Amino acid sequence: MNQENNQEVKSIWEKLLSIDRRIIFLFIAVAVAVPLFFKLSMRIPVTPVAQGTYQAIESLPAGSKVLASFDYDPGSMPELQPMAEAFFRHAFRNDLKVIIMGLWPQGPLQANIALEEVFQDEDIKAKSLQYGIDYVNLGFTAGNEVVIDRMGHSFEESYPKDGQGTPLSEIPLMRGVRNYDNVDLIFNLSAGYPGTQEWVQYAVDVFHVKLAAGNTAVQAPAMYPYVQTGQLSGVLGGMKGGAEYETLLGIPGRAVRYMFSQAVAHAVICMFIIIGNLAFFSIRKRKKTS
Amino acid sequence: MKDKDSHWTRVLSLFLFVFVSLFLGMQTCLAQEAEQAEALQDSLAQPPAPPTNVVAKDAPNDNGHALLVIWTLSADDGAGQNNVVSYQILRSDSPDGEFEVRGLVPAGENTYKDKGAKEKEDANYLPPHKDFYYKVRVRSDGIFSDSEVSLPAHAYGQWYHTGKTAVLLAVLIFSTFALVFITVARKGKKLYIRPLAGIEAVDEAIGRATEMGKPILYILGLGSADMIATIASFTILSRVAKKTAEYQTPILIPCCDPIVMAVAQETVRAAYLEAGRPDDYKQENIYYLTSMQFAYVAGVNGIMIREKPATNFYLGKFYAESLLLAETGSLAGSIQISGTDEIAQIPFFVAATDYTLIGEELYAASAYLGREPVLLGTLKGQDWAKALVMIFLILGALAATFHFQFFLNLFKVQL
Amino acid sequence: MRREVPLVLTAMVGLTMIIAHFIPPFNILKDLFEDWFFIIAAFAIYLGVLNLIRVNADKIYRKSRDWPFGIVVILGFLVITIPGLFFSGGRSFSDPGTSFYFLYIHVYYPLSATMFALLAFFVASASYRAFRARNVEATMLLAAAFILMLGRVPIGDWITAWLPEGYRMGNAADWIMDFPQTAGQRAIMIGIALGVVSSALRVILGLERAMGGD
Amino acid sequence: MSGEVVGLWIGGILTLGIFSFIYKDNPFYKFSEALFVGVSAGYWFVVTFWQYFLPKLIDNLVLAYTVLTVEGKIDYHWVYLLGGGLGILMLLRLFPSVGWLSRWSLAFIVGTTAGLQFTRYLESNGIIQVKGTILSLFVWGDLNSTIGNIVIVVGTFCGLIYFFFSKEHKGAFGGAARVGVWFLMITFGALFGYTVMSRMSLLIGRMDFLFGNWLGLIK
Repeated sequence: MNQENNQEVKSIWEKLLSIDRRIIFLFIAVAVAVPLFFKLSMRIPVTPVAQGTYQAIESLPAGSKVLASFDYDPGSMPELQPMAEAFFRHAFRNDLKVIIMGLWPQGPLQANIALEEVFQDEDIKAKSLQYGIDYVNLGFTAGNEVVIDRMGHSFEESYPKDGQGTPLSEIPLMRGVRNYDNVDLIFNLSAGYPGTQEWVQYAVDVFHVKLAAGNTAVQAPAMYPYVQTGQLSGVLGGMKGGAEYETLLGIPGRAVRYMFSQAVAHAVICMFIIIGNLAFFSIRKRKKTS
Repeated sequence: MKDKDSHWTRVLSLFLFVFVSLFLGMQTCLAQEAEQAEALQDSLAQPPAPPTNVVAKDAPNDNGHALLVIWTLSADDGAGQNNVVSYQILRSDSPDGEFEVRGLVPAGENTYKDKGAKEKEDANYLPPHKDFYYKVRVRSDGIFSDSEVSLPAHAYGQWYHTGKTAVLLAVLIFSTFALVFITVARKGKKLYIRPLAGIEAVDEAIGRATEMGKPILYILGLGSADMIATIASFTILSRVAKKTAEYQTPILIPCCDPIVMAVAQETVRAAYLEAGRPDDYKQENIYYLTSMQFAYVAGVNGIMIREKPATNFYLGKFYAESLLLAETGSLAGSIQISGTDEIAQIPFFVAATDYTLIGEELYAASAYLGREPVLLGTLKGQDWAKALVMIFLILGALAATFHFQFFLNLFKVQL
Repeated sequence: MRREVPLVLTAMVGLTMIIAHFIPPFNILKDLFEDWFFIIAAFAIYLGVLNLIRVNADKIYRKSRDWPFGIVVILGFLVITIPGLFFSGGRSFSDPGTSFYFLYIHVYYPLSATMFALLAFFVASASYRAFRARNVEATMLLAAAFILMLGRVPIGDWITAWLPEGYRMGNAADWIMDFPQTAGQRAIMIGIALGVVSSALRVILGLERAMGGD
Repeated sequence: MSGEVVGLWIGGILTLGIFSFIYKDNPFYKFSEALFVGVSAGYWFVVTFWQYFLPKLIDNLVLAYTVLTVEGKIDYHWVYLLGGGLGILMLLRLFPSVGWLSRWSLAFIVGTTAGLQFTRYLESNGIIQVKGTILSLFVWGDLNSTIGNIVIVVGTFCGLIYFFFSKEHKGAFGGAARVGVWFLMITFGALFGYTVMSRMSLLIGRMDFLFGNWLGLIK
């Protein structure tokens, strides 16, 4: 198409389309960075699926045990870390006991990063939470869905020791926790495989345990069928999901702050698609008429 | 290739091997006789009223290391004095021996699954075929009362998980479909597969390249040679290469995996031979670029800008590079035909290329072009399974609309 | 030996896994196989690492193009491996405060996160230069994408503020996600499930050519 | 404290290194990328050592050995030697002459995964999804659910027709397939939107790091 017209004088649209892509890159950089400097709080609309995850945790009575599986790595930190922090704030506010684990080697580390952040809060400091009693980090075990499957028989089989090398039997929180029968909810933050889909297939469908999740935006749409069937209580999708969770919790945090940037970036992308298509169609029309 | 019957005998002997040797071997460890404990009960009237009818029995559908305890709630649970807080489950190996606490459930619940470990070394080991006695202790802030001791019960393994019948049926139906069609295809019967838009466009695209005197670029993706998508792509490549040989159009294949490159060279060489033009085959056009994702993209984009290929094929496993490749190709004005089973990348291909083979269509295209009995057979099997699913959907929706509950129960999978 | 052993091994292990799904006593074997699976998976990772080192050492030795970056790869490997294995408190190597943790937070994390962030720029450029409503299908795709992109951030609700509450772009995005999207995902999901199952069947029966079957 | 500062600077400089790629490919980017490759390999090496290799293999063998020396019994934990053996076969791939032996361990891995997937996919993504689609097409007094349910049933049905390869897309069948494509396209549109959302979020995270944590310009 283009080759035939190379000699012709370029129209405005053609010139516009052939601008250096670095100019487009600059647009995006500005669209994302500048709004960060404004503390604009936006009203975050809450989706029913995010409400589902929030309710699943909110409805647990104090003292309930939540198994939190952190299945992501730093690559997805901007999307999932705000959820992780909001989750810990939520759990500790409601006096839930949290058992942390990870199917991704980096996952339990991400949990530690989130904990460090959450422990700065005054009201959580006041609770003087203790490792081994209020929360425990079992660390990572390799084996993907096989780990989930085996934990259905016994946690100890997959995690004989916690992340620090203490045998599970010596951890007060783990006393009486043998398998999924003894936890009230699984909360899963996932960025791919293994992740929420595997938790649904191997834990929910086999051992009949309740599951709520937070996912990266890329894979959240694939979880909707599971929410509709009830295999999954709810799903938080991407940074927006984190912002929704923070809004529901009433503790606006980083995700809410980032939403302004996100909104501007989306608008810029939509604008690019519109301009690009206008150019495409007007060039095509001109060619047809000439 | 071996003769047709050999895989049947192989499968048969494997089944025999697994079933007979392992199955019988285990039979010595686990006796099969099953006996359900009977109910027992009178109750003592003490505040809070003790639970009654404590029954222990083997927990179903496991391998014999768990017991199920069921009781009738205390009369004061949710009624009467309404002071019940929780139930404690205690176990002993003799009716008047020492009872140890096994678990705790909140008020209102009347079952507990006492799961033990299956390794002898484990402190929590629960041996199968050993009798245990249970009692349930109802607690209300500090005071408690015990139920009577249950009749003995023992755990044993089951031979069949009764909740999985629907799944077993599905396994059997699907395997039958697939095996029947593979056999039919091997007998040489033609199996129909509908034409696919992206594949129909191949000839036209190659013709266009010949007219313009430009090469064709074929990208096999980032996948390794054993991925289904890559294998499917090799089959399509073989057909495309045969056409380019006939039209005498050069085909460029930069690869990002050395093994993929080797297979691609073999495939193309064979295709040129088949087309009767072995001398036109140029090995140097099929080469290894680099295995780093972005470096590979940069390399391929360079080729697109320099060579301005008439047609680009992107068939195989693609990740984030999909949009980078499709963008450059579209700017270079090439016709683009794409296909991948990596669902997250399909939107970008649909938006930026001319034809896209969506997920399964890629496999279908390879079966369509390759006519390999195994692939054709399993694809047919999948189609029939899909037809069955569609029939169930329609019947199910009608049943649900008119409230025929029995139909839903067919799909019951016990969790 | 070269062909038969792998085929028999695959079939045996695969069948045991399937049988264990229906016949609980087989779980004993299944659990053992799963443990071996972990061990082999560990060695598979070592294989990948060794290969990487070999390729880069080779590159340096032959002084091929960009060989100094081969040194960087090997240095990067050593920089995290040595502290991780010897100076980070053994099994609790990943706790906050260890040198492994420091490297994870300040080297591994920024690199990995930024790699993915690069894609934001490329999406922008592709959306401008290549994403076209070239046919009905692509138009529907872009329209749905628009509603989602705008409806998931407050902008969508602002520009449709003239519509009654409950019928704005945010609600449209919710509706798309809950119904047509769920339906489409499900069709794909059932299709993929059948695809995975049939490929598993081929593998177990030794019919998959890539696995050495016939 | 100063360690933190050093760390922030390392992180900041490496972030810029990767970002410099959008201007053009350059040695600074190549350095950061090569470092990334090395560090991830090292990361996996360390993690597998402490969390797969030690507990799954060495610990079990040590246990078997202890039982042997203390009680003089051959314990069943010795079977882990077989697992370890299969693992070592995997490494033989590095030596071309005996590389074919690695197919044995690969066969084991492939068999395990295939066996697990076979039943799981049929159950979770097949039967349970079909069950979830069995919805009432008419919900009394609830227009929203009625429409929603019809959309799900029709969409799933037509989507499956599109992926049905044994019949040509003509007539009513072709019409249904066409509707199926529309549903697929809406799904891909949603996926598109969410993917853009995801990529932007990552960029926001890095920008916040650069301007906030590192340079301290955002308070």
